[in-house]
Amino acid sequence: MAKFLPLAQAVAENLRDGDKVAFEGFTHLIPTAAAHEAIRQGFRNLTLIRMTPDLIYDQMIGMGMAQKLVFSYAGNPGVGLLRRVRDAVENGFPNALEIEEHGHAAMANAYEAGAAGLPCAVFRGYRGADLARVNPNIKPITCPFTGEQLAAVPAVRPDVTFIHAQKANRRGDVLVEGIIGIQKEAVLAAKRSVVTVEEVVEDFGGLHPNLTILPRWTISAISVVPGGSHPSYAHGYYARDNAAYLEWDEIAADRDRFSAWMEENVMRAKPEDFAARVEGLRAGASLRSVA
Amino acid sequence: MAKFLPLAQAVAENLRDGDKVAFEGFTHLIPTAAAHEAIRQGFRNLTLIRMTPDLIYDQMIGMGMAQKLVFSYAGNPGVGLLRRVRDAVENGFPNALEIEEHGHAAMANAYEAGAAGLPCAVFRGYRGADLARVNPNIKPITCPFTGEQLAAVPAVRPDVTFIHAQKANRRGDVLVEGIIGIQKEAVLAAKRSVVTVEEVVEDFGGLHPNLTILPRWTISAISVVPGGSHPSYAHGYYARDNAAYLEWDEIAADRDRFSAWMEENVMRAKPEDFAARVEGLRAGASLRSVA
Amino acid sequence: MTSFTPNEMMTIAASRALKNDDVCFVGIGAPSAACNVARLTHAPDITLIYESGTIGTAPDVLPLSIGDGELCDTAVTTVSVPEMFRYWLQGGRISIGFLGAAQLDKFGNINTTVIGDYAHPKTRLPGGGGAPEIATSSREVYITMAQSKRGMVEKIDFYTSFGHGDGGDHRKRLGIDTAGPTLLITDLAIWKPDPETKEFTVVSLHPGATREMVQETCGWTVKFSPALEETPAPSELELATLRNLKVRTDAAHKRGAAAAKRGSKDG
Amino acid sequence: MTSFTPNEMMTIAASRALKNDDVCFVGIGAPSAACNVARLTHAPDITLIYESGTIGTAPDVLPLSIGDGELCDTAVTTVSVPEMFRYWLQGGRISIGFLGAAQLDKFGNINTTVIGDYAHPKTRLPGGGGAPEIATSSREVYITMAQSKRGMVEKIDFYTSFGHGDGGDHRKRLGIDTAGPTLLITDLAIWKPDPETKEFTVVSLHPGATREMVQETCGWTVKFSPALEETPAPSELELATLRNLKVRTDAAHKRGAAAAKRGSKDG
Repeated sequence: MAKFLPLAQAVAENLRDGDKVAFEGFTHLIPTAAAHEAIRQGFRNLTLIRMTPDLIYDQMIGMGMAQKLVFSYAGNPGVGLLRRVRDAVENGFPNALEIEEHGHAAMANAYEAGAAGLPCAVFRGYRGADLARVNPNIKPITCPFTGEQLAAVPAVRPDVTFIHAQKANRRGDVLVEGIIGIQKEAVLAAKRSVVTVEEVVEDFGGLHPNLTILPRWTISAISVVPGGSHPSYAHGYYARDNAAYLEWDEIAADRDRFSAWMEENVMRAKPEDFAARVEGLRAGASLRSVA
Repeated sequence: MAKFLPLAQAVAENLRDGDKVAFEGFTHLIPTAAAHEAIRQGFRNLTLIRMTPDLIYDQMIGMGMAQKLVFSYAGNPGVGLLRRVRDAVENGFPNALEIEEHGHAAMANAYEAGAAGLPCAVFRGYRGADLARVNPNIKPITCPFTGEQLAAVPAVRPDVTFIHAQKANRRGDVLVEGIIGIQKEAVLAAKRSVVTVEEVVEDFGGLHPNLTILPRWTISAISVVPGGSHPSYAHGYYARDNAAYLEWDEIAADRDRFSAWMEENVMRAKPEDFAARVEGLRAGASLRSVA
Repeated sequence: MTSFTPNEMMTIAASRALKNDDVCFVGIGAPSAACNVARLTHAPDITLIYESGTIGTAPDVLPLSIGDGELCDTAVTTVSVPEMFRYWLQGGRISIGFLGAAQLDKFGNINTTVIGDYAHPKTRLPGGGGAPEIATSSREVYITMAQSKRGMVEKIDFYTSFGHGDGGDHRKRLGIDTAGPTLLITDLAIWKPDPETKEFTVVSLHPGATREMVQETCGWTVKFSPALEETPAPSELELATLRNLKVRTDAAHKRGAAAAKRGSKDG
Repeated sequence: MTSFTPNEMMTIAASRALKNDDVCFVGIGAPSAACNVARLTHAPDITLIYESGTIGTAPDVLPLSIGDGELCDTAVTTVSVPEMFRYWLQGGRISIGFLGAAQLDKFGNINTTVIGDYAHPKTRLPGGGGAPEIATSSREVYITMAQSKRGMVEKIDFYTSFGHGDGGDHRKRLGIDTAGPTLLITDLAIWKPDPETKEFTVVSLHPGATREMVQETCGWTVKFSPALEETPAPSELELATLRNLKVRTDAAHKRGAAAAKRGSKDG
């Protein structure tokens, strides 16, 4: 049952050293504030799960928090590579990183299977692809009716999932809209879940009945962190800070510059700092009206 | 690509004797007008697929159109049994009816697999249930990671699916809202699809981005039939005619009364008659505002 | 004390078994009435889910079907049917699956498929719908039905929904890790499974009901708990809540009918 | 005639391959520009799908990522990522999967995973994302990339996305029933697979490009069609459309940056 907590407490109560953890958000609604809080609290030996690791996992891996990465696209979307992830995979810096690599179809199906309480996902994939050769968690499975060989991957079942969403109501139900990505599945697949939101509203009474809503009893904790998705965006609240993604490419390219940036912008910062970071991006928020 | 056609033409162009056909709608938005048009055109040897056969399949089976019924709940919801279906199964009247019976979970997964282009659906089901004993289309399948035995059923792939929806826009995209049931999957799983709608609007420009919309290129034909779901209902347009469901129990109990009712209300009726049937139910339309 | 019918007692006794934090997959009919009485009395925050996809619904009148508009109007959210069965039921999020039964045996196995042989049935019933998986994926199953020798039988004709099978650890042997039927509420009594054999045992008689009445309307030899209790009679609040709900429901269903008739004539 | 760059020619040549009734799964970068030029010129009704779940999108500026807000703002509908991969891609509804490549071989096999050994890579690239299944579930695959000896190689280091494998009927032998790569558009030429061997063959040289230039920037021995054509130069409309799109895109991305900087200072 959702408890409203300050972010530091929500993270401390729900994340543990050694956890399998997913910080999800498919380009949109990336839970940056929650990731930064986890960095400040200095967790270790995490298995980081995410379709598109993106800046926040580049940061967590660069800070030495991860022992394993489960992913399907380790890029800075539209910009290029993730340089801290590369340094870990290519040079073992700051520590060796085990990887379990999939395609998006497999990861999406694996989250879906996790949400659906199944041990594995079955789909048509990896045909002719080398990932099936290097990842032992990709196995063939045969349709008992047609004999067609399909692919199976284990369900993703995180210990805890973090997401960012637009709104909670006072009861603790959470609304996600726009590019909804994989967040619903990531929360339902996890044992625990923490949601940062832009704001809390009285109720969802006037909203459309088919919106993506996570009932309060599927959520462990909610923290209000306006701007908590920056430099990603929140549909209806503020635009994506594309320049920050371009800039990250330079910051992460250099170990020292990375460390200095993290010290200044994460270690010495607070969840409350996110609001100011998106102030200038609010005018560019998506045009299409949402509920 | 969706063509706007009169219902008689849409049915004639898309349904054929011997087809596997689904008329879907989970209590809400049942495509009654399309079913009645199919009855008037006198198709034969159909395999009727539907989770909840309901009144329209009671009518089609009573009229001798079906050679097989694939289903998961053959009841008059909240009222009782389907008496024409019973007469066919128990007495072979008006003709013998082959049945393939599933549970809802299996049928929902089978439609989902059809929409997903898979040959079969895999889920945790039928444990200890006798249906697995009498239906050869239920087979075990083993998770290659945990060894757990799961159930597999073939994907449902209708030749043609009929649904009723609230709105189309002028381009032919279709909006379904409220209890959305299995309609999206039923359309995407089928080779062809016909949608009856309450109305055509200029565009969906102001609507929420995450609504259930079937793009025009997933649909074969659209027919405008206001009230076309009666005695089922259309969220935001008119309420369910519960009394008609209660009354059906008496009509269908007697072969002669059934025939007389069908002659008067279907064979001698037109799609345009549906509008009047819901006139008095419009005041009771669902309260919650939809787009 | 206000007088009440056995059916009212059944619904109210069933409603009392539900807790405020339950997530309940609601079958239509008696379960639906019980769940909504619970919501309108001691369990205002209970989450009621119907298989049409409506989650956290709070209808003002009882739905006739599992997909009435009222359910969607008042729901926290409404999802597709595949999602309902995959994420919410199979996903293990339901604490109580609440089922009715056409035929029931003493181990909580349910038949709603056929009377007689499956291939050549004497009576073809509607079938399982969501029940086979509600019975195995919900953490616990409650069953409610009015007693009769035709309904409560020594051997059911078809296992639509698996209860405790032949009793004992039969569920476990099939790899089913949920508790199965833990409560049966009839119009005469409250029953719970014996911890070992899993046979339903009467633990409480409703006011006015006797052991003989229970046995006479049951097709198997009934076991009674040594610590047999009497079910507390419905309170004024419970009874008023149930009766008001039924009055609102009847009025709503008739209003629809009348309106439709008017519509037809006008048309 | 207005002058144009090889990259502009590449994008415009790629855009011409798309038809008004195509349903196109769009990779980011060069494919995204080509698809949107097609939409803004000869194919106004083309359906563009990005893997973030946006279906039938019509962005006014090019997205930096596959999930920019602009894509959702202008889409016919936006679905979840599992639905995107299950119903829309795996469901067989995509006519053209449009991919870029880091490494490509002459049979249209693509590597975007690693340079060097998988376990100990020289360069760790982002990986496959949606591409492995785009390559096998789309009815056809178009590839676009700028030529270079590093990019177009005799043997790729890792089969991220399967093209024609070793050529011939290799796809069929693996049970893949889609056509695979049917078109390659570079900054110098248009290539199509040989009907038998499936080796990419140059069928058209862009204006100003020569056979030598094509061979010098390609790691395998290039085959040229006996009926080699010259790609028509970009029309004024095509060029203006592409350039305006780029201008709008650059302005939008910079505006966001400037606004964010202002915000930080104010904050």
